[in-house]
Amino acid sequence: MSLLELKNVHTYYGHIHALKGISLTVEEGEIVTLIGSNGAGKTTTLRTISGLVKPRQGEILFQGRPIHRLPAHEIVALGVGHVPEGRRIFPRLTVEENLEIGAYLENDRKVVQERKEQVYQLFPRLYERRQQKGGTLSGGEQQMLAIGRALMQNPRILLMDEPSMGLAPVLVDFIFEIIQKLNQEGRTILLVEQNARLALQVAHRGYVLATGEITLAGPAKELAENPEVQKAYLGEG
Amino acid sequence: MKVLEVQGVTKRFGGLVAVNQVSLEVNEGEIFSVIGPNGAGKTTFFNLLTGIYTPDEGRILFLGQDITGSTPDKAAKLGIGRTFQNIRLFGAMTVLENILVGRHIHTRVPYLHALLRTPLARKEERKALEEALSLLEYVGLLHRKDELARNLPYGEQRKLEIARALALKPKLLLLDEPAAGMNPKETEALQEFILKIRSERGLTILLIEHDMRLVMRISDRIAVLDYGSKIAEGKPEEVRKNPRVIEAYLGRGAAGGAA
Amino acid sequence: MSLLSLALSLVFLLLSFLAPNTLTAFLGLGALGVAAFARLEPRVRTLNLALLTLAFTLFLRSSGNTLGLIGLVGILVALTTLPRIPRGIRVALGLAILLLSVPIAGFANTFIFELGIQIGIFAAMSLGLNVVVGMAGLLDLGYAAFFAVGAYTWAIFGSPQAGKFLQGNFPLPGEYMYLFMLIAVVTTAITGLLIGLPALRLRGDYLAIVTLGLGEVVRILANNLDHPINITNGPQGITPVGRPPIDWFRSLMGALGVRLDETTDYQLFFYLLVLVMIGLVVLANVNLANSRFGRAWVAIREDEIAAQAMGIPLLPTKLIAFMTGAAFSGVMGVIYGAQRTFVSPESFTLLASITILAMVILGGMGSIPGAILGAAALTILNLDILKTFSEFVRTSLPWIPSQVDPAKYERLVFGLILILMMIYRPQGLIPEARHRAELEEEA
Amino acid sequence: MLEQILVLLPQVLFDGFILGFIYAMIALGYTMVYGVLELINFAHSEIFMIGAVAGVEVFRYLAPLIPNGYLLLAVAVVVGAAVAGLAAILVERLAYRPLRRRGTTNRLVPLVTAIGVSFFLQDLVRLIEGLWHNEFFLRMRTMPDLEGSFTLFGGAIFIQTKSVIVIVVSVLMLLGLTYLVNRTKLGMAIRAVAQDLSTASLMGINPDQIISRTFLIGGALGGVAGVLFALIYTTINPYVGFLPGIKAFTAAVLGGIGNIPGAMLGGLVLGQLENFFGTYLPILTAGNFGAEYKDVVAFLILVFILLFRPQGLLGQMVKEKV
Repeated sequence: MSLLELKNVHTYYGHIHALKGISLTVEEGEIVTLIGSNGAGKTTTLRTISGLVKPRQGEILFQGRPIHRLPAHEIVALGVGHVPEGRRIFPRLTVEENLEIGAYLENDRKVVQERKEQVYQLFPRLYERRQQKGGTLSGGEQQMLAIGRALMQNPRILLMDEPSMGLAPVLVDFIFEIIQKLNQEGRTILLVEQNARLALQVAHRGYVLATGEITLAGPAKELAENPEVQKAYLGEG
Repeated sequence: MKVLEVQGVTKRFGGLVAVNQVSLEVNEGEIFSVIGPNGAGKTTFFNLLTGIYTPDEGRILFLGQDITGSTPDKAAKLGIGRTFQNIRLFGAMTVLENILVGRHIHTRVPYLHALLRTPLARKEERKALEEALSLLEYVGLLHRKDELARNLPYGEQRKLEIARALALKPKLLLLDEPAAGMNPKETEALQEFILKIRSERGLTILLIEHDMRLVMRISDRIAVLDYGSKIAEGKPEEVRKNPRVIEAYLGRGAAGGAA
Repeated sequence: MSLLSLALSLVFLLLSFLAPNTLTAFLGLGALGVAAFARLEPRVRTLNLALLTLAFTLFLRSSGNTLGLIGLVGILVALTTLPRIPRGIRVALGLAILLLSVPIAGFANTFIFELGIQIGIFAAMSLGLNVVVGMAGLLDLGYAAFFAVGAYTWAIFGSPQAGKFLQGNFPLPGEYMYLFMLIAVVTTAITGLLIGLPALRLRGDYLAIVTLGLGEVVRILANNLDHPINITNGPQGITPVGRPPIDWFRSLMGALGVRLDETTDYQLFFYLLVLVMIGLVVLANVNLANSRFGRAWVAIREDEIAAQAMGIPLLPTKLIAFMTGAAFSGVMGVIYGAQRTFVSPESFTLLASITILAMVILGGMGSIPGAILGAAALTILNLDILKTFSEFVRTSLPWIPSQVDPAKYERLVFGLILILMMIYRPQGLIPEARHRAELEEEA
Repeated sequence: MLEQILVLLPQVLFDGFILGFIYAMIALGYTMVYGVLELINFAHSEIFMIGAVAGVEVFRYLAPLIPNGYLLLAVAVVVGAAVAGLAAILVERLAYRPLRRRGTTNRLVPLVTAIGVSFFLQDLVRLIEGLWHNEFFLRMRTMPDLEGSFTLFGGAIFIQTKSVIVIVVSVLMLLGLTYLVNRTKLGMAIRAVAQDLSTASLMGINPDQIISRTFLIGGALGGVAGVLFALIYTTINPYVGFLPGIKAFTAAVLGGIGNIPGAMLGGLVLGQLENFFGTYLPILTAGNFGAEYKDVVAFLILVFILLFRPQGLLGQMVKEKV
C-alpha cells in the first residue's frame, strides 16, 4: 500500500478544468517531485490532496483511507503537512506563535516544546527571531518558518509547494539541503518545484505535469536525462 | 524610436524590495521579454508600468511622456494594453461585450446621447459593434461571440483577453504569462499569434513568460529579473549563456548540461 | 396540458362572474402559474394570457380584491419574460392591462388606483436603484435620501413653506411641478455627486455603510432644519404640497368619454403620469444598459482592475451611475409629494431605502421586469396583504395582543425576504442573464 | 462662552468615557467578525439590542427574588451575554454559513443578508415582546442600591454609581478579551483564521468552529454592552441598536477594522468626540444647531476616516493582489 495515492483526480476552478485525471503514488520514505510550467496544475494537485479544493471526480487515498471528501483540517489531523505556495505564514503572529499554531492539534505542552526545539535546531535563525512578527521576516526566513510550522505537526507526509520561489541561490541551496536532511531522517516528501533541475537532483521519482495532465513519470535521474524534459523545463535546446 | 523607457524604478512593500532600481528601454516593434524566477518581481514591474502601483523611486516614460504614477485608466488611454497572469475577463459578460468594453475609450458617446440613444449614439454603437466583430473574426473567436466569457475553455479565455487588450488599439502590449497552463501545441499557436499581431498591428510587445522555448524563440531582447533587480539583459543567446542567469534561474549546471 | 390549462383559465373566467372571492383569486393565480410555467404551445399560451387578462379585469372590477392586481402584474411580467409570444400581442395585452384593466378596476375601487400609483412610484425608483446596485454593483443603502431631496425640492416651493425663508409669492402655481421635476433631476444629481464623491472612492462594503450614514444625515437634516431657518418644517412635514391643474386632462378624458369625479380625476391623472414616467425610466435603463456606460458599469462590477486596464476611470464612471439612479429617485419624489400633498421625514428612513433594495433583490438584480415585479409584490404586500392580515388578526384572533399588528412588521417580512433570497435564490425571481450566470454558478 | 465650556469639560470628558466604553464593547463584535470573515455584520447592532432586552427582562422577573442590585446586575450581565452570544451563533449558523458553503464570491450577497438579518431581528424581538408583554417599549426596573451618586473635584464631576459600574465592567471585559485573544490557544486560532483562513485550516484548525466562537465572543460582549446601555439609559426598544451599532462600527473603522486594540481605542475616541459635540455644539452655535447633530458628526467622522486613513488609527494597509 502506498502512503499516498491519487486515482484519476479531476479538479475544477469554476469552469476551468485544472486537473484532468491525475494519478500518482508516493511511497513511505520517498521524495517525489512534480514538475511542470506555471499553470500546469502542480499547486492545484497539492491543494486537492490537502482538501483546500475538492476534486469533482476521482479518489485520494492516504494510508489506504479515502480522504478526498474530508475537510482540510481533518486531513491535517491524519498526518498530511502542507507548506503552501508563497509560504503563507501568519504575518501578525510572532515566529514562536506561528510554530505553536502549527502544533494546534497537539495538546501536550511538553511535546509541543520538544518539537519547537527540534525546529529551532534545524533553523537556528528562527530561534533568534522568535519574538518577531512573521511578516517582518525575509523571504528565506519565512520559508524556514513555513517548513518549521509544518514540521510542528509531525506529519507523515510533507507537501512542499515551490520552496525555492523568490529565494536567492544560496538560500535555495540551503532549503534543498534541508529537504534532503528531512528525508534522510525518514520523512516522506511530495515536492512541487519550478526549478526542475534541483528538484530532480534531490527526488527519487518525478512526475511531469502539463495542462492538468501527467505527461511523463519515472525515476528522477531518467527524467533529468529525458530530452523532452530538458527542452521544456531545464532551459535547454 | 523608444516606446518605453524605465529609469531606475524601485518599489517596496513594507521591508520587501519587490522591484529594485530596474532600468530598461523597449524599442518600437520589439518583442521584449522579462523573465526570472517566481517572486522575482515581474508582475509587480508590470503593475508599475500600468499605474496599479506607484514607484517609490525612478521614472517611467511612454513614447517620451512621463507616466510615472499615472492611473491604470490613463495608461490604457495613452496606449498601454495588458493581460493578467490570472486571466481577468468580465466573466458574466459575453465574448462580444468583453471586446466592446475594450473599445470603451474609442466609443465616443456623451452621456445624454447614450441616455436618449440619439443618432450619434446609434452610429457610434454600430461602428463599435462592427469593429468588435471584425476583431473577433481576426482572432478566430467570432463563433463564440454570444457565449459568456467564463464559459470559454482556458485557451480561448487567454486569447480573448489578448483580443480585449487589442481592442484598445494599444501601441504597447504587456502580456503576463500568456502561455501559462498551455500545452506545447497551444503554446506554438500562441507564438504564431503573437508574431502575427506584432507585424500586422504594428505593436510593441513586453512579455513575461516562463516557457523558455517560447521566450527564446520570439524575443528580440530579454531582461532577467531576480530578487527585484535586473541581473542581465540582451539577445536570447546572450542571456542563455550568462552565468548569473544560469545560476539564478535556469539552474546550476544548465550550461554544462547543454554542452 | 394545453387543454387543462385552457380549462383552468375558463373556469376562472366563469367564477370571476359568479363568485369573485379570494378563493377564486387563488384559482386564477394558479391558472396563471400553469399558463406561465407549463409546457404549452406558444399560441395556446398567448390565448391563455389573453383570457386571464380579461378574467382578472372582471374579477378586480367586481370584487376590488387586490389579489386580482397581483394577477395582472403577473401577466405583465409573463408578457415581458416568456419567449415566443408575438410582439404585437405583448404590446396590445400590456397596454390593455395598464390603460384599461387597472383604470376600470380603479373606478370601481379607488384603492386600486392608490395601489397602482404607489407601485408605479416604487417601480420607477427600483429601476433607478437597479442602475446603481444591479448594473454597477454599488450597494447604496441611502437611496431614500434622493427620494427625499426630490420630494422636498418641490414641497418647499410648491407650498407656502418657501415663504418662511424667502421673499416672494409662494406657493408657486401647480403647473410649476413639471418644471420642478426637471429641477429635482438637477438637485438630486448634485446630492448624488456630493454623497458619491467621497463614498464611491471606497470599497464595496464601506460604500454600503457610508451611504447608509449619509442617507441618515439627509433625514436628520430634514428633521431638524426647521431652525435656525425654517426650511423643511421639521418633523411635522410640509403640507399642502401643490398639484398641477388638470382641467385640460378632465376635458380630454371627457372627450374620450371617461367620466371623472373629484377623487378619481387626480388619481387617474397621477396613475397615467406615473406610467409615463415608468416608460421613460425603462427606456433610459435600456438605452444606458446597451451603451458604453452600461457596459462600463458591468465591467466595473465584474472586475475593477480589469475595467481600469480598459481605460475606464473608476470614480467618474461610478459617479455617473450613482447620479443617474439619484435623478430617477428625485423625479419620483416630486410626484410622490404632489400626489400625497404631504411630505415629511418619516417617509425617507432607512426602512424606505431597504424596502427599495428588497424590491430590486426580490425581482433580480439588473433585471428590468424584475425590478417592476419586485416593486409590485412588496408594495401590495405592504399596503394590502399585511393590512388585510392585521384586520384578520384583530377580528378572528382576539387573543393575540393588540401590539402585535402584522401591518407593523414590514421589517420582519423584508428582512426575511432578503435572507431567504440571498440563501436560496440570489439571482432573484426574474434573473438578468448576467447575474444568473454569476450567481447560479456559485450555487 | 469659553468659561462655560471649561466648567463643563470634566463632566463632558467623564460622560464621554462611559459612552466610549459602551461603543468599544460593541465595536469589538464588528471588528472580530470583520477580521475573520471580512463581513460587516449589520446584525451585530441587534445582538446588542437583544442583550439589552435580556437585561431588562432579568431585572423585571428577578428583582423580587434578588433584592441586591449588584447581584441582580451581575445575573443580568451574565444572562445578557449568554443570550446575545447564542443569538450571534444562531445568526452565523442559519444565515451566514449557508452562504459560505456555497462559496459566494460576490461581496454584496453576505452584506445584503446581514442587513436582512438585522431587520428581521428587530421585528422578531418586537413580536416576542409584543406577545409576551403587549408592549415593546421597555423600561429597566430601577434598583435603589444602584441609584446612588457622588461628586468629585468640588462638584466639577457628577458621578452616578451606575457609571462607575459601567466603567469597571467594561474595563474587566476588555482586559479579559485581550487576555483571551493574546494568551490562549483559542485566541491564537482566532487570530490565525483572521489572517489567513485557508492556511489556518492547514494547521488543523476547523475554521467553522473558530468562526462560531468568534461570533459567540463578539456577541457576548455586545450583550454585556446592551445590559449596561439599558442600565444607563433605562428605556429601550427593539430598534435601539441601530444608532449605537453604526457608531460602534464607525469606532471599529476609526481604530482600524479587524484590529482589536484599535476597536477599543476607536470606541473611546468616538465616545469623547460625540459627547463633546453633543454638549458643545448648541453652546458654540448659540442654540441654532442642537445635540441632534451629534449623529451627523459621527457619520462625517466615518466618511473622513475612510477617505483619508482607511486603515484606521492602528490598522495596517491591506493591498489587493493583482
